[in-house]
Amino acid sequence: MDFGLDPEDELFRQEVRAFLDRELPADWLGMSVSWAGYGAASGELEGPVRQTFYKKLIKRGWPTMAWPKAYGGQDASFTHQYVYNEEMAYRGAPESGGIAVTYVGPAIMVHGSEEHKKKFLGGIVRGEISFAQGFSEPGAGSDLASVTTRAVRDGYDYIINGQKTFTSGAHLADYIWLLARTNADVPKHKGLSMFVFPMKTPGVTSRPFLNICDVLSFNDVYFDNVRVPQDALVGEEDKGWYQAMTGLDFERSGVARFAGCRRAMELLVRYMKETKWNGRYLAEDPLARERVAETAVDIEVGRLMALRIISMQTRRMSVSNASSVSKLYGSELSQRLARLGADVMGPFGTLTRRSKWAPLSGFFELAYRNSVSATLGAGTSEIQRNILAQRGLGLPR
Amino acid sequence: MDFGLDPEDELFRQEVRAFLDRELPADWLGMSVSWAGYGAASGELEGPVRQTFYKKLIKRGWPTMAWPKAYGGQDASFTHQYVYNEEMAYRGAPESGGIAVTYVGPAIMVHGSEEHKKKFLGGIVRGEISFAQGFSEPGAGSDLASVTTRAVRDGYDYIINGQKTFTSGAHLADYIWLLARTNADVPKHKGLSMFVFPMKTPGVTSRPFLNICDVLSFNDVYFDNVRVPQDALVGEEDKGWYQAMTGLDFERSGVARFAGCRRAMELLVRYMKETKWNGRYLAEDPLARERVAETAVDIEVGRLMALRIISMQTRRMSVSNASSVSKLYGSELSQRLARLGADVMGPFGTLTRRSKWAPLSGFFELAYRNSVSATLGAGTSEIQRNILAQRGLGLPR
Amino acid sequence: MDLGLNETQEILKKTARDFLESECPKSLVRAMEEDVKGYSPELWRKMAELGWLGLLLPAEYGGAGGDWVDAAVLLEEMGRALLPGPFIPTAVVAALAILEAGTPVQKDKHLSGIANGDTIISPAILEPEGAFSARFIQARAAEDAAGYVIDGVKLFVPDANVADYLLAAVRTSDGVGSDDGVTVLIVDARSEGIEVTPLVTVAADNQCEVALKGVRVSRADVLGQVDQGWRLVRQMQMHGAAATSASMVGGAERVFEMAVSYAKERVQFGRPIGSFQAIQHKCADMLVDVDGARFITYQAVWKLSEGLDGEADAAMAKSWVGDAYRRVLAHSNQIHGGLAFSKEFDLGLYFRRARAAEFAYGDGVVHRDAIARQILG
Amino acid sequence: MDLGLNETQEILKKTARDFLESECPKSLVRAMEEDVKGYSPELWRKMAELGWLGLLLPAEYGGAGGDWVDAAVLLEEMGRALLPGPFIPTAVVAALAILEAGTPVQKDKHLSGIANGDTIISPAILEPEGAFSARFIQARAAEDAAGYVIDGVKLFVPDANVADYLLAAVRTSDGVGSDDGVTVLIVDARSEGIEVTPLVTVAADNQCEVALKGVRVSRADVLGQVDQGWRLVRQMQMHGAAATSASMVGGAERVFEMAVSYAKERVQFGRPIGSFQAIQHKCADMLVDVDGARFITYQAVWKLSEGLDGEADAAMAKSWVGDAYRRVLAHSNQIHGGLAFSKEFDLGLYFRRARAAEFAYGDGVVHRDAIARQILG
Repeated sequence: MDFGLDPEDELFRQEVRAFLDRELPADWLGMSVSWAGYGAASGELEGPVRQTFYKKLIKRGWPTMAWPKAYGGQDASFTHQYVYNEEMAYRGAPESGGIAVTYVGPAIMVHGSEEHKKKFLGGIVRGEISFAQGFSEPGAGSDLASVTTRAVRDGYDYIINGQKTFTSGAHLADYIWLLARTNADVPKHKGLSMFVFPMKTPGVTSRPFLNICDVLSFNDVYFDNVRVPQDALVGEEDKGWYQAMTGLDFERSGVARFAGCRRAMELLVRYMKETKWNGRYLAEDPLARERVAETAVDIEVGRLMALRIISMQTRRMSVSNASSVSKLYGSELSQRLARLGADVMGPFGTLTRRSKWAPLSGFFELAYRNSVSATLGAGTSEIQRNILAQRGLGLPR
Repeated sequence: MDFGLDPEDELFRQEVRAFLDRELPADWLGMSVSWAGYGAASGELEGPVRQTFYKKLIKRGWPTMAWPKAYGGQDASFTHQYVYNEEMAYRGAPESGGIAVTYVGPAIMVHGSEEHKKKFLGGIVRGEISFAQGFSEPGAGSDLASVTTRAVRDGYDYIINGQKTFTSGAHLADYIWLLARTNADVPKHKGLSMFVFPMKTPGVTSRPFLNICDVLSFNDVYFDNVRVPQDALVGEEDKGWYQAMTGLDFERSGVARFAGCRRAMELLVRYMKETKWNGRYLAEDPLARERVAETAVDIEVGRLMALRIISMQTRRMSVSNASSVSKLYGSELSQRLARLGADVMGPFGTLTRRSKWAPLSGFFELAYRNSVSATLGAGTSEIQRNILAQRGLGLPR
Repeated sequence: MDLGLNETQEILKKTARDFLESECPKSLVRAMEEDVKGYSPELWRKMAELGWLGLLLPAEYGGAGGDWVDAAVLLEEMGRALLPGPFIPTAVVAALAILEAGTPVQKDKHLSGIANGDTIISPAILEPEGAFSARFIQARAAEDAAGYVIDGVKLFVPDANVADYLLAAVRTSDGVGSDDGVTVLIVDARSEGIEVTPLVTVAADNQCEVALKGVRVSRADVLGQVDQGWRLVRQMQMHGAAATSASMVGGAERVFEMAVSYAKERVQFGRPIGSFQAIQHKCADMLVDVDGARFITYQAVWKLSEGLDGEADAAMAKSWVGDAYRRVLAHSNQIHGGLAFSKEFDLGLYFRRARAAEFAYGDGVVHRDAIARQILG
Repeated sequence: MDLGLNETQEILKKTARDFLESECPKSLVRAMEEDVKGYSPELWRKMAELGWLGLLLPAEYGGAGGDWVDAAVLLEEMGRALLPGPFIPTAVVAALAILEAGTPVQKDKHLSGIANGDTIISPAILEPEGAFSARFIQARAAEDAAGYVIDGVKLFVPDANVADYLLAAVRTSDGVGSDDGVTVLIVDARSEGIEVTPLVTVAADNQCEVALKGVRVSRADVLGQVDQGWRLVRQMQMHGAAATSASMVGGAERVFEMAVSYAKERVQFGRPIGSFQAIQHKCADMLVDVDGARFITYQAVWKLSEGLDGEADAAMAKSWVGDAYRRVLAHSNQIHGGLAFSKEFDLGLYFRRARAAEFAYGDGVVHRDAIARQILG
């Protein structure tokens, strides 16, 4: 048993830390509350730092470090990825790469044609192209396999009709990565296919809408007789569901969430030590002390759940159950933490970043709102529990 | 709107209080933790007071006050019943009557023959006979309708075979009130019948077993070719399920639980004010103060849930949903309260009544154990939630 | 003993619901979030005409002579409709403070205006350093020949940007006892030296910072007794807490209803999600919470109606309802899935309003502290 | 980086499970609840033969030279089996205290006895007035020419009725700093003036009151330094907390497994109850809790194995595991229905043991207080 990392991982950690010290503004608070949910990650909140910072990451190849060298990556170990994700999240650094790096690229490596690889992988490595994930529909949320967006063959083309929703960043993306129904006459999981094509394709319109964090991230995306060439299909027709569900060989520990929580907790602790309310420092309030201690331990437990996953991945063990544990636990923890932070501030915790009186520039207020999405996005807590019970524990359906 | 009781109810309250002041020993603590669950009510815990005290209640006719005058009762209003149940529970007085009074008697009034009425009702009013409720079976708990104990006609008799379990007080009871299957060829709810006959009938054996409160209350009861006469059948054959589920016209508010909670809370508060630990009074501990305040409000909310039911019953409104709300809420509240009381005492809260160091004679330790049964007995919390969702809110099955 | 509404109240409830459904649709609620005034003067006038603004005032001031239970009925519906505007501060908190502590002149001057919709008055109590204790009233009113001169900062003043007057809790002396030295002054909100800045809370509910610099007030504008105003402040807090609880009950009930009907309609995996036990159990828990919230609030307003001491009851209500509403929202969010997170969907409006309401007139921690003092000393 | 067990540990785990399944069936556990000794000397001897009692001791004292991770593996299995007896007090807490603070003579005298099963030693720390702070060590040891004379009362002393020696934390001076003045004495448990009375906890786990009246101890029996013993006491508490956490992990896992298999077998409404979502979700939550409990405990014991400072980690483990175990039990109770409440069914044994374990070596409140001091000052 060894809870420590190898020396080369620790060296790499120093390298990432030095980079972050150098490249992030000295007073960097950032508004990264992505530990708390899925709705507040946005250039709008991170300001101009994001673009220049991202270019520097690209230069180091860090966003795609996990990719095979053959595709421009660095074949980084799971522990290296872990360290990178942990340090980035711990500093609240602007996020990088998104689904292009973590999901689309790897899927293309596995299921894409040579042409797909040529067309997309280099651009992703260079940070030049972005993707929106067109999965959820108004009628297909938790029950994702019931998507009804249709792709019908027409000669060498497909004609696509339907609607996606909660599509992150579609209004900014270059391409859409779309799950659509190609066969309506088979059980629902067996008639889906994956497509990739430009958002600019005629007939595609996206309508971004605000989430309750006041961030414009999600979209309704409409497909009105969208004609795409045959090579927009990725992998085999009707195998899209299985392709979408294939586990990819990445760090899947969820460590970023827990590192973000740790950072948020440290911000809170500093605030409590510096701030008087009702004649004493918040840090002296016994009820707040108990909750802070409890939540700090919760965060450490989460970090270990993540570390455990890396330990398993390093041994090439299946981590799907452990990942569900980390997601379920982490998302509920982040809600508690966001609430704790906002509660501790009393009425001041209700002030948004637009108020000069908002503590920590409204960090916890925003996290509180964002945390609504924590247990909804990427599989609701109910779905995670179903999965753990049925797949993990073998309970009958 | 009026949260107060009528003057005659308040007068009656004074009468009950005066009675309790007079008839309970001055230092009466009792070990009545029946607010916390279903397993610790027992003569063993209440000692010799119980018998003499109960005789005095019988003399006043209070246990059967809700019964019609025709059957020896007093036609008491719901508010009178409420006051009586509240005061008795608030003082932790030894319990009275049991299912004979609250359930069997009224069921006989509605479904029993004239002979049944003559045979049983007077004895119940006079406190002379007791009953055990033979419902649950090893294979029929939450799914009560699936009982398999068979009653087969044999001439003018029935022959009964099977097993009941978790039968309260069967080892002490005079009669068993039994739900048995008389027809196996119809849907399960439609083939059940209700029987009553002496526990001494040949072929009936009961095996009492301890619960985790170390109280001998539950029994396995075995029926081995038990021959009972036809008039052991109560009501119609095959209608037993519907008879069993018929709401009876009694106070169903659950106020006794909340009054017991209030009493327990007051004991706890007094203990906290009198007891120093780690150099200060427990009453000064900020974490305990917050939990006490929170739980005290919870108890008041519960009392109002009960009062609401009386208000509805007085208006002859259906209270089945409100009763489920009171049961569900009250049982979970009582678990929190038992835990709070035991937690506040630190390691001393783990000491049983057999230890001279046990605070309040082990009252909260016993309550903590008993509270395991709170959310299991009389319909688990899961069943209550099912009922509220499906019957109360009309959610689909 | 009767925990239900009487016939008049049932009619008031129905009238209020119908009126607010048509006059206060969610489009208005959304518009008011961006509006510089934060409420609709037109709707305010209609509410005056319906007698709502003077509900708790006697007929001599143009009021309807209603009691607290009537007010709670109305407040529930307002909470359900998410009615924006200064109803609680003006028509409940300020109206009752002036009615109970005002001189005949003050009553004549202000109460009819409240009832007929001409006057908006808001309590200005909280300050940057602390709250809910007299010692944190640090805005000072220095006495001189002409009256008082106020300097200080008040925060979380509801609707100060549209208020005609503020009921400002200020320090007029250091006092002997810990609760002494506080005076409530009726301050003309347009006085020189007052600067109002919106605070921008999560609820976009028009709470303000009010900076007072050399603001002059005459002796005639002292509400109640000089240096003895803390009791009045506590009463305002209590009234605000009771009223806010009632409004939260209405909001919580609506959030619960939305969840139940969505659970019946929304189909996933080939069946309504309301048929899944995880959803059913959440709905059952919401039912329990809404029931509990309603009756603990009713008891508080009933006591106030009867002229009984309702301070402990209001504290119980505010703390319990705040927690219950939070639980109800968490369940309803979970049942609604992504919709809960979309700003266009109404649920988020309730979520954001509930967060502000939780802290208005004291959150659970504050009220439980008061309850603990009562129980444990 | 590797969070798993090594091969030796896997073998130890399997051996321990097999051994305890056959040697420590629940019938023994139940019998020991009523037994005057509260443990089985025969089983104790077998454990000595297996090297368990000396697991943490070096070979020179007949120990196996194992580390804390090995011990945790064993403790998990003991918690799973609900092994009665003084393993944690003797083979972990006392063994390590003497190993680390003892004189060569003390080590020679006591450690081999622990390893070979001849000697039972128990820490006697808690007193009636308070705990977990040096100032509540009020049992006084007065010095005289011959050594010390102790007067005082110790509570919650594990297995004092069968102990050969007690490691008693006593006050030898008032001290200058708040942690000064405490000394740990090795007290012969058969000394004149010692009266041992069983306490009868919910767990029937053989905790005792130890009254000391004029009990004589020689100078040679001071463990560590006079007046500077509080650090050693804290270390004993930390070791006890880490070991108890490991044992609770094993118990929690078993309680969880029982629930899952019962959910698969038990049929109601025509299907296994494990097919109901309410049951499934409880099982998923239990899985999360058991996972979390295990790894927060592993980190603590790993740090202790590495000779790192594990005090904060042990506090984290003990507080988190205590809460997790409680949640797991609540769910398992609910899944088992009435069985959970029957004394004949094993689940109640775990429920009762967990309650005592929660308070052994400090409960969550105590440990979180320490964590808060570290984080917030």
